[in-house]
Parts: sequence; structure tokens; C-alpha cells
Amino acid sequence: MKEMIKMVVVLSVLCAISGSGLAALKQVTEPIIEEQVLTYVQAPAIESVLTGYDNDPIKDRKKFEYDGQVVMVFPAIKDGKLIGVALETASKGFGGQINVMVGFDVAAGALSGIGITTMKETPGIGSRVAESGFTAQFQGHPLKMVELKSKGGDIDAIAGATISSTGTVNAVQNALAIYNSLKDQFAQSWS
Amino acid sequence: MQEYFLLFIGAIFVNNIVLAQYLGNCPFIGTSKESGVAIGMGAAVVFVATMAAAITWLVQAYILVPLGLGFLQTLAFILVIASLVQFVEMFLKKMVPPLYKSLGIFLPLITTNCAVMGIALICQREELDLKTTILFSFASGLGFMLALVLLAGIRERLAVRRLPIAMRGTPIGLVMAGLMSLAFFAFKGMI
Amino acid sequence: MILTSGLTLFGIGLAAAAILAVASKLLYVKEDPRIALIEDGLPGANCGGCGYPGCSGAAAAIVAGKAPASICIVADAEAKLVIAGIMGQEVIEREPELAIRDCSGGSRAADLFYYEGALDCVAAHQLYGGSKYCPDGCLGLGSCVRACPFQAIQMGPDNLPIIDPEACKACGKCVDTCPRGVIHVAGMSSRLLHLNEVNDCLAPCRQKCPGQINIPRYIEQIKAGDYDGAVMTIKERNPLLVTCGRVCPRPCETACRRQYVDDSVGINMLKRFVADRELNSGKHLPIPCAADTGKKAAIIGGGPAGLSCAYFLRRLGHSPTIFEAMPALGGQLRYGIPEYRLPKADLDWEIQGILDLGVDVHLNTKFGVDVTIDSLREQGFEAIFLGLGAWTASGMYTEGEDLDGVMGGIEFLTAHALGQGPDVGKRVIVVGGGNTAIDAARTSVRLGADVTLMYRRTRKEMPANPEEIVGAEEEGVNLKFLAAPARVIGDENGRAVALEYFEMELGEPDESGRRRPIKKEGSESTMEADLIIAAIGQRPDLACLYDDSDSCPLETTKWQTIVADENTFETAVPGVFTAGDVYTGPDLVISAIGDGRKAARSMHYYLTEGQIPVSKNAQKGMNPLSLFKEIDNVQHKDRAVMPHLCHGDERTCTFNEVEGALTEEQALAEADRCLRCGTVCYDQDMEAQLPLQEHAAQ
Amino acid sequence: MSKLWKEFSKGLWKELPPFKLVLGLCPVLAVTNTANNGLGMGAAVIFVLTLSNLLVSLVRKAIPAKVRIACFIVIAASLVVAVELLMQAFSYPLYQQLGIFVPLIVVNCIILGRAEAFASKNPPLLSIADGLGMGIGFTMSLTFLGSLREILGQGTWFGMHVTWDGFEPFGFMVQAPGAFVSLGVLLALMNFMENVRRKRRGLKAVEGPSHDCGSCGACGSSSKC
Repeated sequence: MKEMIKMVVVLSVLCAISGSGLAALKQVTEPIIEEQVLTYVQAPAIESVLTGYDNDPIKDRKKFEYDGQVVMVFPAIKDGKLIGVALETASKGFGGQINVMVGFDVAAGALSGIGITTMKETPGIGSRVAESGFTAQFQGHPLKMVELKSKGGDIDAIAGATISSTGTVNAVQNALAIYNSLKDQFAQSWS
Repeated sequence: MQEYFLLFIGAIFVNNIVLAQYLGNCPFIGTSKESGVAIGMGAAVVFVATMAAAITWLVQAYILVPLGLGFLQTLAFILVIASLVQFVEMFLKKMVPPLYKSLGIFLPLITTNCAVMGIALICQREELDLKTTILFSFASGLGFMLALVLLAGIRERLAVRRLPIAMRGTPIGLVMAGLMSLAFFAFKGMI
Repeated sequence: MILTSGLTLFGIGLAAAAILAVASKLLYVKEDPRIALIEDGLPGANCGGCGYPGCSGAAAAIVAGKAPASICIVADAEAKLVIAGIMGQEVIEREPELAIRDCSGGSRAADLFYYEGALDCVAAHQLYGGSKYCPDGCLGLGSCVRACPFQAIQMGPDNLPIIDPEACKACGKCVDTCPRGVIHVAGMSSRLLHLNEVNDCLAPCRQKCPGQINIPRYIEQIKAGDYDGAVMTIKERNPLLVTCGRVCPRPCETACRRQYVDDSVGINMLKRFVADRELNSGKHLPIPCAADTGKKAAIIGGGPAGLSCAYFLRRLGHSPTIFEAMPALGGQLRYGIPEYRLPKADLDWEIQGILDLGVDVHLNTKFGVDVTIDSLREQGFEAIFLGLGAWTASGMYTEGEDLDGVMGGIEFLTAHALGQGPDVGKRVIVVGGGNTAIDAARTSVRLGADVTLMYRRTRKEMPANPEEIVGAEEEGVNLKFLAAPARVIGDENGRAVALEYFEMELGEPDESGRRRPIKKEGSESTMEADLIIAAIGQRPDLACLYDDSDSCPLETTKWQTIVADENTFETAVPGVFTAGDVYTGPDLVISAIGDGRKAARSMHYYLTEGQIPVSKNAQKGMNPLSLFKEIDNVQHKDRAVMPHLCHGDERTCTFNEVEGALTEEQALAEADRCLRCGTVCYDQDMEAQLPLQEHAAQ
Repeated sequence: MSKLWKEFSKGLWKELPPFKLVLGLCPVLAVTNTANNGLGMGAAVIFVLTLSNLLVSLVRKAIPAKVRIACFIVIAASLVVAVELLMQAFSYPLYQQLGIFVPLIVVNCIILGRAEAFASKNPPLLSIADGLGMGIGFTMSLTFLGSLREILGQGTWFGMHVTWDGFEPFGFMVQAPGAFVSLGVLLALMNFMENVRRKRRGLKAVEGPSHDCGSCGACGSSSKC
């Protein structure tokens, strides 16, 4: 019995020590990791959806609240003036979540482009939503009627990948909703 | 229903845990010399992988995520799996001695079988729900068993062939595994 | 967060450990705690050498009392002590065992053992039935090498596995793997108990030798300079090698394949060479004996059969006691073979070596008078061996053979050996053609007589050793062939003075293959003689077996031999065994030694197990597959000639030993003539091909 | 010092983990599609292996035998989590590339194997030497295999273009089958070299290393397998 208690104690204490140690490490590295994730996951998408800015959208990012959730918004500023914003939304696709970075042209009141950040769609089929043939349809698209043709919109779905296409469009629609309700705040934040 | 069926077939053939995902290679090469051993090891992996994936899913969903400790996933999972294997060994020994006799000696090997841990991790990454997790892990285990038994069959025949001495044993086993992997590539078009 | 994290993992760890702790209580399988302890003590090789599937099985068996603490063949003495300590048992040391490969392969192996496709012995065996020629030989594909869990087997240069005796644990994995039974695991006892089987790799010489001596092996050892090893190899079959090295008529050499090249290998010369080396060293090589069993066995008769039986029983751990009617041990070796062939001092030395192992002797103790089967049983002898020999000379069945001056050959030799100095007079006629006749003739020469040896067939049919016949001729014995005694002519005092005999001629061959001598009617002549020695044959004297009421519990034959099972040598009376001349009738020394061992084997099983196993595969006749008469590619090499130790008058007037041993150089050269035969293979002398090739090139 | 060197150097050739001991195959096969990934994985393994050897060696006497394996696993897993965090913080693209194989370092038999077979029986300094040697050997092997596969499969080395124009890369090499086949062929080549060496010394050719559980001991019951 005594040996058994010793066993239990040794194992638990070891777990506790490593747990604490790792948590400390996690706290130290957390901000660095966040930065890294932004740099390597979001940054390329931002670059593809925003153009003509002279600031660092990642450095200037700000958090907003929408419907009880925190939304990270990346601004595109030129000569001190906000020309566009990008924000990331997600929707369920065929293989899991599809994360979409949606860029807005503030002045034109249109979409400046979308980029897929992460997704797990079937390679070669659903994954084609990330290809420019599909995403280019959103470039310069007005801020309404973002819908697949089958549902009365003007976006061509990828053949054989309706679910992935719908998921992407849903994400864009989410982003649109957020943009519409927060766009006044954006203008204030980066002016 | 079709979704589950595809998941099942996909996990066995298309994304075979050994031949496409490179997981569980040590036991794959190590225990594929005799088909009897391969069947025993395969069965043990099916059994343990399913249980481990289910339990780690619960641990993740009800302990780590609520507490914001997602980063401890690896540590928590391996603890759970190691304990589970030991528990299963004791349980089988007491309750189902015939099963213990046939699977018992393979159980300790499974603790360090990365297929088991890998399946649990994949289930988390893919954000599968509990039901799908169980199905997926069971199918992946079956995929492991299939690959193992097939390779054992090949290697048993190879053992009596005239081969350059340098190729005998592990090298030819690996090459055979490569060819099997190539064959399994063909399933990619299936789904 | 640090706290949460620490506490969470603490919780998981605690929960896991606690569940396991509780589980180990709840799911506790009632298992003897000693099993785990013993398993820890076992080396964990899971080799299966103990006969259980893995070490945990062995541990369970030890605890269940089904296996001794020393069951593990791999564990060292210390581990065994630990295990025995756990079990409260004593360690009983097992006889050390070793895997042995008994296939010589021969240099033809390279051609024979090449199989397209299969690289595994088991597969090759199943696919092709193995080698094209040898049904039993090593396939040389090394399955045993791969099967050995201790890396004790390596492939040698001839594709024959070589076993490292240091690393071998005798687990038997190689034996299980080998489809041909080339490798077997044996300790000393099982080697001593093994009788030749048809599937063994038996060179013709080995098949022919009545003593089943592993001849190729000891020649191989001589070749390698391991003379002591050669002695020990011979002593696993024959404890009387000094004797046999001198007197054996060498049936093995008649089977030697070398005779089809030039002349058979001088196998016996080589035996004598190593035997004399030990003899001249003055020190007996230590001979291992199995642990004492405490079983007593009585050996009646201290001749070659009895000595052999006693020796093997002793080596198997039993306690034999020899009862000998004569004043000294040796039987016919002492009283039938003259000094010039086998010096008594050498015989004494050799017998002493056997007695030193722990064999008791009662001399001058007559069976049937001083001891009987019943009295021996009462004294606690559980098994009895009758090695009474054949001491009665057969008569000539002629008129006047009971006159004075007519003696049996064995009577004459025994009287001489006992120092009773039989009077040979001037002219001696010896009738007979066997070794006894020659011995009697040559002894008579040394006693100063003019000797004629009369034989009813020709020289070719004489059963005596050719060297003996030559020796006799050289010493001046007149050989009178194709003559058979008709009548002994006596004088008025009832003393033989002449022998009347018929001339003979050879007719049709009889069942023994020799041409039957036929009397030429009216060819009677007479030859004068002072002593007529009838060395025609001998038979056992079984009078001692009969009790006062003239009944004998044993079955006997019309030739006055004892009837016994031909495989087990057990007589009609359980626990009573027999071998030697009393069973076979007069036969060779080596036959008596070989049968003595076989009887000892039966007695061993009788004493320890009660049942005597008889193999269906026992090798009896020659394997026809192994007999072939064309031997290719072997260079001629002359056979060594035995040197003579004494010459001229010294030879005919003294009883000094005539033949000597080979020198080391000669012995090595002679050993080199051996072809290392297996059942069907032999080693070619590749040099022999060179001149052929050169010739072809020209 | 010479003992330290001995323990260190044995991992570099004599007991080179993936090739000579045939251990830790999953990462060897999975992440060696480029040299860079191989190097990165190797670095992570060096980190975990050296530290786990050190820690195990330090606490070896305090650990009850029955939970020995569990404790080793906790130590190794903690280090793996630490590596995961550090890699995310300082080399995120590599983390993305290696993916699931970073957490799986914990079940790499080399880690537990060395802990069980070496560190639990030897003092800290020697254990570090052993871990470092094995880790470097492992890294070398991974980098080598990664280079081979990258050059043949993509025509690049560490991302640099190293092949001539018109070189048609074997796409097969960077895929799963290529991993198996190239490792198999590599092992065969090593056996071949070994046999040539043995032949020169007049020894009989042998079969190469076989993957055996016995050389690992990670299951904690070397007596069972």
C-alpha cells in the first residue's frame, strides 16, 4: 500500500511540476506565438486582399466586438487615410472549417478580394475554392447579393464542390455582416 | 450515412494510417515478419486506438478546452494512453483471459506506437465529434491492421526468396512497404 | 494559468495513477507473487529452451512445481540460485548440453546446396526434398543461423553451420528449425545413449564399426592436432582403445571409400596413435561422469563386453560392480591374446583407467558358485549383466581328439597366459584359420616349436587379419591350405603323435558366401605332431547358469548362447542383460564392446525409466546409398605402414610387442588421407584436378 | 573523458539510431521530404532527447519501478510540449510543416528507448553525452535522407536550386512510397558496405540490422518482447 501511495504521489507531483513549468513557458511564448501565427497564416492572405497601402496592417490591427465575439480587423492605410480593412471569418465546409480573409475597399464600398487562410477541403475538388479562378469572382464585388448562382446570386460554384463553395460564400456573407455593422467604428479607429 | 461510410473507407484505404500518413512505422516494420504476430498486433491496435481516441476526445472536450489548456494536449494524451494501455492489460487479464492470451504481449508495445497517439491527435485536429472520432479511429486501426497483415504476408514469402544479402530483412521490408504505399495511392481517386 | 495548469495535470496524473492503483487491486488476478519474482530473475530471452513458451510460462511452471528451479538453460548459476531461493528449492545442476552439427558436407556441398529461389532450409526441403544426392545432409542455407537467439551459429566456409560452444545455450531453436535433423542438442549422457540411426550422417566406416565409433570425427580431430579430443571422441563409444588399436580386425577399413582410390585409410593405426599417446603420457585423461544416481548394477565377467558395460554405466551415473571368475580382468583380451600383440601392462593400464572412474571389482568370484542372480538381487543390484564370454573350444569332431596332446586353441592360449607353460614339443599343428589359430601358431613359434597351420579353405577365405597371416608366415609358420583333420593318431600311452588329414577342394559358395570345402575322397595323408591345437571355434560354457535342479531361468540356443532381445539385450529374465561372446558366439572385441554399450544403454533406461526405448530407425545394415565404388578427383597417397618394434630372433623367441605406433608425422599424413565422408559426400582432393587441367591445356 | 566520448560517438555511427538500430521510423519517413524539415525535426529530437536523458538520469533514483515508464513518458511529453511551444514561437513555418509529428516525438521509441536503456542506469553527464550523440546521429540521418529525397524529388537542396536545367524531378521521392523505398535502399547500401568491409577482413557476409524490439526497451518490458 505504501509503495502504491508513493507511486501515485510521485507521478502526480511530476505532472504538477511539468504542468506548472509548461504553463509558465506558455505565458512567456504566447505573445510571440500569436505574432508568428499572424505573420505566417494571416499575412499572406491580407496581402492578397488589400492593395495600395503603406502601413503594416498586422501591427495596426485592432480588436472589435461583434455579437459577443472578438473580431480582429486589419486596416490598410495610405497617407494616413483608411482605404480598406480585412477581417477573417469562418464557416463550415465539407471537410471542416473554412477560414476566409475578406478584404473591403472602404472608398468604393466593395469587396477588394478574399483569401482562404485555412481549410481542410478535399484536395483537387473542394480545395479549388482557394484557387484564383474562384476567389477572383469576389474582387470588386459590390457589398450585396454575394450569393451563389444557384441561389440567385452571381458567384459560380466550383463544379462538384457545392458544399465548399457554399461554405466560402457563407464566410464572406458573415464578414459582410460584420463589416456593415462595424464600419463606422473602423473609420473612427484609424483616422 | 454516406458521409460515415466515406469516412470509414477513406480512413482504411485512402488515408491509410501507415502507408499514407507515415504513422506507426516502427511496429509496422517490426512486427510484420510473421502473419500470426501481425494479426495479433493489428487487433490490439484496433482495440486500443478506438478506446484511446474516444477517451482523449472526452479529456480534450471536457477538461483541456474549458480550462484553456489546449497546449497540454500532447502531455495529457500520452498520459491517458499509457494509463489506458496498462488498464486494458489488467482488465483483459482478469476479465477475458483468452483475449489476454492472444493480445496481451502486444499491449505494452502499443504505448509507444505512434499510430494510436497519432489517431487521437488527428481526430482533434480535424475537429471530429465523438461519434465520428470513434468511427474514424476504428477505421484507422483497421487500416493499420490491414497494412500490417498484408506486409507480413509478403515478407513471409520474401523470406524464402533468393535476394541479394544486403537487401534481406528490413531493407526489402521497407521497399515492399513503399510499393504497397504506391498501390494504396490508387485509392486516392476513389473518394 | 500556471496554477490551473499545474493543478489540472496534477489531477490527471493523480486520476490516472489512482485508477490504475484501484484497478490493480480490483482487477487483481490471483497470481502467485513468486511468478513475477521468478520472471524477474529469468534472463528474458524467451528462447523456449526450457520447453515452455517464453519466460513467463517457465516462471509459472516453476511456481506450479512442474519445473525445477534450474529449468532455464540460459540463466547463470547465480540466477538459478536466486530462483531456487524464491522457491525454497535446491539447485540440481543440469548436465551441460550443446548443439552439435553432425554433417560433414564435403566439398561437393557447394554444388549440391544451390537452390534457385528458396533461400531457407525449410522451404528448400519442402520444395525440392532437399539435396539432390544426400537425403539427410545440411542444406547450408543458414536457417539455423537466423533461428539462433544467441548468435551462437555462424555459417562456415563450406556453407556448413559452425556452432560456438561458448555462446550456445542448447535451447534447441536450431534443432526445431532444421528440416533435416542435421543439428541436435545433446549432453554427454544423451551422446553416450545414442545409437546410430539411419538418418544420421554416417560415413561407411561409421556404419560398419560394430562399436559405432564416430570415426570421421576423430580423424578430423587428429588432423586438427586435437589428439586429446580424438581420444575423448573414441571413448564415447569405446573405452578400450589401446586394446582395439592393437587387436581390432578393423571392419571399418573394409568399408572405407578410400580403397577405391588407392588403399583404405589406416583408421586403426590412427586410433592406436592417439591411444598410445595417452598411454605413453602415463596419465589418464579425465573422463566426465554424470551425477550419481545411486543405482547398483552387477556385471558378470570382466571381459571386453563387461568392461564396456561397466564403463558406460559408470559414465551414466550408476554404480557398477564387476564379478570376475579369473584372477585378473580382461577376459579373452588377457587370456586369449598373446603378449606380443597386446602387452599385459598396457591392458592393465587401460583397465585401471576404467576402474578409476568408480567401478568395483570382485576377482576370483565365480558366477553360479559364489554369486547367483538371486544373491545379487538380494545385495541390491537392480540390473545384472551377463558377459560370460565363450571359453569352451569347439572340438574337431574327429576320432582321437580327446587324446593327450590335443588342445583347444583358447585353452592353449589361456594356459600360456596363466603361466602354466603348456608343453609344445617340437612340432605343432594348429587347425583353424581364425585369429585364435594364428595366435596359437605364433605363440607356439615363440615357444620354440616348428608350426604348421592347417586350414580347410584357401588363404583368401581365412578370417584372420591379413597382417597376422603375413606375420605368422614371416615368423616361419607353415601354412597348409585345403586340408581338414580326419583322425588323430595316438601312441600306446594315449598321446597324440600325428594327425591324419584329407585334402580338400572348393565347391559351390555356401550361405556365408565362401566356397564350401569338399573332401577329396582317398586323399588321406598324415603329419607328425607333438601337439595338436584345435582352434576351430569356441562356444560359451553355460553350466554356471544351471542350478542344482538343472534348470536355467534363461533361454539358450543350440550353440550354447544366451537368447536376448536383439535391440535391448534383455534376456528372458527382466533386469538381466547380456552381450558379448556369450550372446553372439565368438566374435570381435569391438563387437563385444559395442554390444556392452548397447546393453548399458538398456540397463540405464531400465534403472531410471523402467522402459527401454527402441528406435524404429536404428541403423543395422549398411545404407546402400552410401556404398559407391567410384571416387573421382582424388589423388593417390600411399597408406602408412605400421612399424615393427622387434625383428629376427627377438621376434620369434620373445613375446615382445611386434607392431608399433605411427609417428606424429605419419599419423597426420594418414589422417590427411581421410575423405571426410558423409552419407553420400566426400572431400575431393582438388589438387588432383590440376594435372588433368594442365594435361588438357597441352 | 574518453568514456564520455565513447558514449557520445556511438550514436554517430556504430549505433546510428534509424539506420543501425532501425528505431524512430515514423519521423524518419514522414518529415524527410526536404532537408530542412529533416534538420528541424532532428533539432527538436536533439533537444528532447538530451534533456530527457538528463532529467531521467537526475531523477532515476527517486522513481518507483512500477511507474518508471509513466514518469519517463511524462518527462518526455513535457519536453515535447516545450518544443512545440518554442517551435511555434520561433520557427512557425517549420512547425506547420512538421505538423502532427512534433507532438509525436513523445512516442518516438528513441526517446523512451534511451531513457530506459541508458539514462535510467547512468549518471547525468554520460546520459547527456548519449542523448546528444544519438540526437546528432538522428539529425544527420534525417538531414541526409531529407537531402536525398529533396534533391531527387524536387531538384532543390534546402530550398536552393541545385540540379541542372532540364532535370525532371522524381515526384515519387517526396511522397510516402518514396520515403519507404529510399530508406530501404539506403539500409541495403549500408549493409552492402558493411559486407564489403567484412569480406575484406575475410568474414562471412551478414544480413543487416533487423528491426527488433529488443534494442529499444521502450515498452518497459524488454523481457516481454
